[in-house]
Amino acid sequence: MSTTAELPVPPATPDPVAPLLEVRDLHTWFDTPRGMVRAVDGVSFTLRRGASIGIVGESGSGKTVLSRSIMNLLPRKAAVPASGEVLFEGRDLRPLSSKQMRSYWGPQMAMVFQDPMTSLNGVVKIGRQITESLRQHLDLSRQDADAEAVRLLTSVGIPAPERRLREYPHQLSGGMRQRVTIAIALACGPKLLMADEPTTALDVTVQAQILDLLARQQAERSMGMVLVTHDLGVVANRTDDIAVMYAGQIVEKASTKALFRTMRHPYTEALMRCIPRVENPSHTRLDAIPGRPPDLAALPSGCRFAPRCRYAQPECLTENPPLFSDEPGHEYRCFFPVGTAAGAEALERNERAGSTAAGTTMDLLTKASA
Amino acid sequence: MSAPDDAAVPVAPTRTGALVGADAERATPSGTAAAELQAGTQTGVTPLTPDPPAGRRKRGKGVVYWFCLGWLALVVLAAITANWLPIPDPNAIDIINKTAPPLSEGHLLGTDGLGRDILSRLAYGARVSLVISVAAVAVGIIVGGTLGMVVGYFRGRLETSVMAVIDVILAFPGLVLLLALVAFVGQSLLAITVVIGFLSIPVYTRVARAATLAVSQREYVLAAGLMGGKTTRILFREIMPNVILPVAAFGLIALGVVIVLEGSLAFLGLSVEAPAATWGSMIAEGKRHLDDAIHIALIPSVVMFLTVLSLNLVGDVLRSRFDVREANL
Amino acid sequence: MARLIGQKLLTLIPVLLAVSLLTYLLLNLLPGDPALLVLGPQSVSAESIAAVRAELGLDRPLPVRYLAWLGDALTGDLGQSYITRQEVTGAILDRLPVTLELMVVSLVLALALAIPLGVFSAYRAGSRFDKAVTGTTFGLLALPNFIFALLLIFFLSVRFDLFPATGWQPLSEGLGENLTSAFLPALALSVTNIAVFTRLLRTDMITTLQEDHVTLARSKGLPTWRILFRHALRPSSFSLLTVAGLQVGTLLSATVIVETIFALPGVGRLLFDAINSRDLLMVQGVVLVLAVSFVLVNFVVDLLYTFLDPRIRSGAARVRA
Amino acid sequence: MAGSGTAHLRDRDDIVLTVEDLVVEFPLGRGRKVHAVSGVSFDLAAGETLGLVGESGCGKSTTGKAIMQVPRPTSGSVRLRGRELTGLHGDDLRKTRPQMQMIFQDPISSLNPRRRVRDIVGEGLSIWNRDRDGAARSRVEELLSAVGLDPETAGGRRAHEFSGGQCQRICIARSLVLDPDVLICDEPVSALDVSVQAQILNLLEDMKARYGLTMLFIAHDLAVVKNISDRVAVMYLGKVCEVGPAESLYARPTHPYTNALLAAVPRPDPEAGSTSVPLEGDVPSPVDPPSGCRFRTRCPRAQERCAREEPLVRPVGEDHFVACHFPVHAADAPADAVAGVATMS
Amino acid sequence: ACGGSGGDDEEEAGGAATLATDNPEPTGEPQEGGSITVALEGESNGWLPGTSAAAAPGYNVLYSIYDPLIMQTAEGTYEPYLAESIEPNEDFTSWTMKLREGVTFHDGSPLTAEVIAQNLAILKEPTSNVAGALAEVTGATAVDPLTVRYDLAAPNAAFPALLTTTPGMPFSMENYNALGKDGANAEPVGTGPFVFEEWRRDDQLTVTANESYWGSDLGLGPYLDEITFRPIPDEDSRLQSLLSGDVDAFQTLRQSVIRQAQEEAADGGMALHTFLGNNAGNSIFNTLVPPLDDPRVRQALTHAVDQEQLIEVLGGTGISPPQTQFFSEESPYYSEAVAEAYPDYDPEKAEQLLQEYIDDPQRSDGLPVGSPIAIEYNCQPDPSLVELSQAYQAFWSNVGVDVSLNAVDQASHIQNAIGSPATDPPFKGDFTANCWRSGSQNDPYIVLRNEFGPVAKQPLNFTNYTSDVIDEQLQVLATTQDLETRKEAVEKIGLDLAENVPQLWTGATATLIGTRPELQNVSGWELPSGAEGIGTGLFTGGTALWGQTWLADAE
Ligand SMILES: Nc1ncnc2c1ncn2[C@@H]1O[C@H](COP(=O)(O)OP(=O)(O)OP(=O)(O)O)[C@@H](O)[C@H]1O
Ligand SMILES: Nc1ncnc2c1ncn2[C@@H]1O[C@H](COP(=O)(O)OP(=O)(O)OP(=O)(O)O)[C@@H](O)[C@H]1O
Ligand SMILES: [Mg+2]
Ligand SMILES: [Mg+2]
Repeated sequence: MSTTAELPVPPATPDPVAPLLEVRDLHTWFDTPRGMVRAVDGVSFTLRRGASIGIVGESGSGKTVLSRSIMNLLPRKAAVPASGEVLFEGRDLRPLSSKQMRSYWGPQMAMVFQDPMTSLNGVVKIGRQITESLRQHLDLSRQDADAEAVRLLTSVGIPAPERRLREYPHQLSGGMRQRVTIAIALACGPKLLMADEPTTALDVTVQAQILDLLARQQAERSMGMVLVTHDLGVVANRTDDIAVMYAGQIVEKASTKALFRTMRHPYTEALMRCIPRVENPSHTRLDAIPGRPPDLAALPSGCRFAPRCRYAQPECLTENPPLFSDEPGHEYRCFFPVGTAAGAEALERNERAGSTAAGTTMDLLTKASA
Repeated sequence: MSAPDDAAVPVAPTRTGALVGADAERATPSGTAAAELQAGTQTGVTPLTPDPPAGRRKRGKGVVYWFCLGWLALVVLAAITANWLPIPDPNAIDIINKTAPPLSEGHLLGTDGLGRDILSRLAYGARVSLVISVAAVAVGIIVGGTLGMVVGYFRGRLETSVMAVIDVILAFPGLVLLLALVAFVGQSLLAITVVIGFLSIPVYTRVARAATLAVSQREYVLAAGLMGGKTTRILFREIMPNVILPVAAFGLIALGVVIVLEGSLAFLGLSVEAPAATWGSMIAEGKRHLDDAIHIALIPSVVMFLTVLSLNLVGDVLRSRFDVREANL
Repeated sequence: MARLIGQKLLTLIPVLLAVSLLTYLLLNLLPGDPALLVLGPQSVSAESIAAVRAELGLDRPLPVRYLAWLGDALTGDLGQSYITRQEVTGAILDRLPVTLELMVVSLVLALALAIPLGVFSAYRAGSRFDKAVTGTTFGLLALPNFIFALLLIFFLSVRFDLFPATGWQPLSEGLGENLTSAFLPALALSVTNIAVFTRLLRTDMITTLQEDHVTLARSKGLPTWRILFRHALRPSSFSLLTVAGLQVGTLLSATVIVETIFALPGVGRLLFDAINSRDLLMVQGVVLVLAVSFVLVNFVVDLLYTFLDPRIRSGAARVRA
Repeated sequence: MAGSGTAHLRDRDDIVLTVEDLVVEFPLGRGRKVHAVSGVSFDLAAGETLGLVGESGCGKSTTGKAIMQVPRPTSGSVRLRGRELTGLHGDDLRKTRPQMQMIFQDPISSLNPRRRVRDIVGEGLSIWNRDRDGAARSRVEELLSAVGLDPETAGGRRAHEFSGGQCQRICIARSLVLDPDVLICDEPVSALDVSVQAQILNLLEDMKARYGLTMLFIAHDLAVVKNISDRVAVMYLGKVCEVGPAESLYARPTHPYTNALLAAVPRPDPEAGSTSVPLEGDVPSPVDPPSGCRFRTRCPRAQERCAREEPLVRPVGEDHFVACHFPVHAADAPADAVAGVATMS
Repeated sequence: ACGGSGGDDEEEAGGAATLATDNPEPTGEPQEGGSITVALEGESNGWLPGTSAAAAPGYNVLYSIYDPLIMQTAEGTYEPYLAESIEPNEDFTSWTMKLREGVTFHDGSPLTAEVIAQNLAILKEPTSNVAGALAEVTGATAVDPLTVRYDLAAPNAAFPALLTTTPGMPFSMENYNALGKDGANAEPVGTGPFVFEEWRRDDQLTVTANESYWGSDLGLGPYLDEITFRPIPDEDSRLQSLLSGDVDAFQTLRQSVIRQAQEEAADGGMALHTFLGNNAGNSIFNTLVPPLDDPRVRQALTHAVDQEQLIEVLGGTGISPPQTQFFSEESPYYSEAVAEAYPDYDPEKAEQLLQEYIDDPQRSDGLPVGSPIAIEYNCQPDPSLVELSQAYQAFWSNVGVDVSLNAVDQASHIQNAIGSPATDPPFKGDFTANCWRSGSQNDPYIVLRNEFGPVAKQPLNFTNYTSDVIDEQLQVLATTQDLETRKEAVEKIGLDLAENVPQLWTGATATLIGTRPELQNVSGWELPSGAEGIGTGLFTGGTALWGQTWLADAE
């Protein structure tokens, strides 16, 4: 079948000045019996061509929904038609139908999922899974597509690629499978790669391999990459920028270096402190964050982190902080940022009172929960 | 289950001091905290569930679901109270008034080929149809379910041999068994129920076995063993509660199947002995009058349809609630 | 593979033995004497009954009869009918094509309708189309097939004269003739299955459509039909396959009704008549053949699994559980 | 690496659990089998926490379960306070259950969704009929409070009403209800978020102190293991490669595999720089593991000898043992160094 | 019936039945050619006389392939058909039959006296299902090549009647010897108007015109080229098959289908050939089983039932009249006196009789005085019979009898009625009350002897009822051909039966052959002598001589 017939809207000619991806005040809500789940609630960021951004956050903070919203891959029925724009090379993707999106998926933007076992089709041979998008979008003949697939598998470091093409996913190890999904994503040479927790299901050593592979490919092909993960350590030296998500919002965003140097949001700080480090001696008490993230269907007014925050002040409970910025590119949602005078003062006040404005005892927050 | 949702407008409830007491994770008795606990669990645990209709289906189905439950309740009620209802004797033959159309005097739904009141026969027929289906399903569940559970838990040679027996039952034409049994003991309600129940054992064995296989791999079963729990205790305390629901949800749907099956038996003259009314035999008797009095077959068919539909829809909803896949029947 | 098949076939033998023994016992314990029926009321007398019993071999003890029957059955000889005096093997072979074709056509019809219905109602789950399909399938589930069969005859043959109302045209009369005569009965036979298959496929398909590999396929920019039929259908069809295999057993009972109404010379009717006339050897033979077919069909289903799911083929699924 | 031997077993009075030469194999049919655990030995002294790390599928869980005798190990010995468990059957084995308990990776699937928390936690007491004068109820309440749940409200609920972290707390409470001597934790925090992980790790430390537990802590995250363990054992494909006190093992990883694992730990520090890709390839199949040293197929230091000869565990420091012909920090040591000669002092 | 041809009703009076007089007369001259499909209720297990257990539908096939030696006329007398003549000796213990010259079987072998004698030997084998009927025939001797003498053990004035059905259908011995019994059963060779072509069991049986039929010159057909007989068991789909044009004729015994067919025929799409003969539905009582061994109970049960309503249940109102005896009003043996004596619908009388029994200290069931009567009623699970049983149950319950209904499959039903030779008396039967069917066009002697012959020797005496009156009168019937004497004898038997009611009547059964209007002469066929035949009443009804039918517009 000819593919051209199925591409009613060829991608508009890229706007050379527009960034590769610009997300503006994106909201994705789900109308559920429990109430309106505000999975993504006003997210904005920009990704330059060839650059990479890491999106970090706890489970349920909306990372997957965000990445799928950007890809326009969410089932339309579930999500409430939401506000915001996702500008891909200057063109808003949100209003596009999935038929129209088809010309973007593959050649323009592609995605790698968390679990390589479930994201590959277990009953279809590796070869066909790679070549079908090649044949769909690039109109290659079967032989050409196969040759291209071999090239792709080689580039992601799979030995004996010809043989692998004829195998099924279950015949490959987890790491190889994830490499295959990366090869599939890279097949049509996308300008943007979304990787949603691509290593969570993998072993530590394999995880390092895959992350390196992604970083290398991204640099080689100068693709934009959005790397989603729940582990700050994973993105620490593999992305240009980092955005920390909490309860559907980006609470802090900065270049990777800046973020680790001067973190401003108490959540980022807390997250950092609760990660056990190899450098620390055994039996080091960890600074756990007490409590749990709020229910996205019943968000508190005010700062969403306030109930768990050491710095919380009365105004944190009433007003959701807007994005502040004290150096270019470093934004955070906090009235009393860490490492600032306001922050120090707030902390001191709370310590004196023994509890935060949200009513949480300081003891608990500093000493971590038991 | 279909809680009205008026929180669709994003208005966040004002809430101060949400974290009360010493421990944030502690379940506080306060209502909001309890709700939060529950909801929070879902955000924390539920993997991304992009089942598009999941949310809506439940709400959309609300009306239909209640209608179905209502209909089932009506049928059960009619069956139970048939004796006291102001309806004619279901077996009172009035040949002069046979094949009277619905809304005839004294016969709301008309009369059948012997002039018996259809409404009354429906009510009394519900009894037999329900008894057969409930009892047959119960036999299937109790025998088949237990077998499947035991076999799924112990595996090994026991499993191989039991499943071979199940294959024998499956491969044996049910009709032969039914005819044979009917010839032996007559068309008693008991005999027919037992045979249908017996023939459905394989299905429940499979459902229960599949569920048990899944459940026994759960670590809580292992944990109970590691506590020092005895096998019977594990089977009945840990496994059964988790197996019974999928099996029962399946049984609910099977009720409908049995009701229809009884109709086919009636066609072959193998159902409960006359004059006891069953829905199936009413339809089978009505087949003779399809050309001149179609309502005789039509009315019980519609009643059967509504009942089967209701059972299936309710079963579906229950099943989705217990999240058991229809697979591996 | 050959070894696997061999092993599997071996395990079937006890099942078949059990089925045949069960039938034999059951039928021989039934009240009634075939001799009486052979003779008819006019000619019965103690002597004539004894003569007939001797002729039919009914005077030998039960175990002897069973073993003799079993021995012959192994050579393909299922004996001679008491009532119709036919060779049982021949009688069954005459009827089997009809019933087999009926079942195959009905399964094909059911699948041909259920697959697109199931796939699209899963794809559009919750939509009006889905609701309509749900309603219809439940309606079909609740409709006794003898009523459905008569309605089909009434509308499609008497009213519109599209298909013959009754009767069978063997394949020797031409494929077209044959299929027109098979269509209505097969359709009547497939009502329940259309419904069951559609429901089953819909449920599994909804689950599959939620899986990441479908999203991945979407994110490759593949057209919807391709995703539905090339990617999602196969992994969703396992329970469908199992149930279709098991339905073969149920279908056999249903063919009795359909073959009676459409006056088809099939095995179902043969069985029913044989039971009703106490034609023990005929029943025994038919049951055995049915059991063998059932077991074989499910054996093929097992093989199909391995075809559909490469994981089963290599047995690798278990190592990396 | 990936060698056998029992040189690292200690001869002390306070050893609670000794695992010696544990082998677990799962038949695959047609004579093939999964060599899940192949000759693992270690011991646990009273009040000690031993961390067990290794990649997915290397046999950590199988080891843990084999100690619990589910399934019974193919060979080897498991001694609990000197009592051999592998030979015990039926009621004898059942009677040892209260002394040893296990916590699993997936907290949700470890809790029966149909039962109430109170019953789940109290199950052990009811099995062993320790419910005299409501003793059970107060014990359950004590434990629930100890793990940070409000017994009043939490007791009557079912598992699905709790978050993953809370479920893990319930599991911990359940495992402690019978006052076990040894607690085996099989990746109890792997399924949890970093923030909750910290809560649980802290809780385990507290519980250990409070109830005087001896723990075997299984995980694949080296940082987590280091945080909680006194000693650490590294496993690869069914064998132990390195055992030693946490500090020394992390400071001076001797086995190439330990080294690689440590390098792969993601460091939340952009300055640390991306560590070089430590290992090539994937873990071989446990169905037919490599000859000699099982790690040799991925080992940057592998020599021809590694394919021939299986390395035995030998000391490389105080209480620090390694099974490798060519250890990293012991390059100066003769490859065939006689066991028992401490080369690292 | 509305669509009848009308006309000479009066002249036909005294014919078989009122309904038959409405049957369409053939129009025009017979035409050759064309083939038809005939839908039958069922088929037989084979086609060799003595081996095949044919019922009404099967006789449609048998009469096409075989010729009966003797045939019944519309007047109820017996005349030669294939035979040329048949004469008894004085005491009716020996019958001499002359065969036609030049008759050959389909396989070319000639029909000779020798063949008849050999046939008889086969028919009298113990395993033959007509052995019982032929028990009194001691042998057949070929006197000369075309003359056969039958010797009987006892006088039988009605012997020729026996030869109208399978005992009188000559079959080719050549074929029999070549194929054996089972082979000849599956591939029959007779002398009939049609030659057996192919038989697919349960599907269809095809016969083609016999080009060298002996009867062609006598105007006995065959006109059609080919007939396909198809068994269609389901009553509804059999009718639908005719309506949809799949078949050209169908046959039914079910009253409600006849009524349905009448409605369809009103639109002119169908010609109806109905026949109302002696065939009737009834219930038989086992007079050896208490409480039915007491005539009061049997009378009461009969008084309790309103036949009109039973007929209505069966859908036969206006089609089938009530029945009071073995012979319908049109039969010469019908007796007004018996009709008077037969218990009428009188529930009070019934209750009174029952009360007498209940209060009788000597009551036969041995139960204490005052305890109610309980009986079991067995019937086949056919839908219309199920309704009928329920109607019986309702009537009997009305007068206080506790009735339980058993649906029994056909095989068991017959077996239960026959019983086993091991009981005392033999063939006592294993039932209390059965739904049943009695009465045929056969000679009264044969019919009544079968039904009420000596219990010990006659398994066909299902009711086990005998009486001196009957024994005596049967003797009379066996030894005279004089119609008046025979009528008297039949009447006496009828009165005895009406008083003792070993069986009660459900109502007459009309039978129908419905055809495409073009099909001619389905019920108007003739005998070689030119005498009018019994029409579709052949055998027990629903049977036609297809050899004499033709298609009006055959191309
Ligand atoms: N289709 C949907 N309908 C309703 N709620 C949804 C839907 N999809 C996601 N959610 C909810 O949106 C929230 C964000 O989910 P999301 O999967 O994006 O989190 P995440 O950050 O990716 O978490 P994880 O690390 O567990 O993958 C969750 O509360 C989830 O339950
Ligand atoms: N019941 C079993 N049957 C067959 N093989 C098994 C079984 N259980 C475990 N295995 C295999 O044994 C090996 C070790 O498994 P084990 O679960 O102990 O690994 P693990 O180190 O705990 O891995 P993970 O980190 O993934 O939990 C694996 O290859 C696994 O596939
Ligand atoms: Mg996610
Ligand atoms: Mg594990």
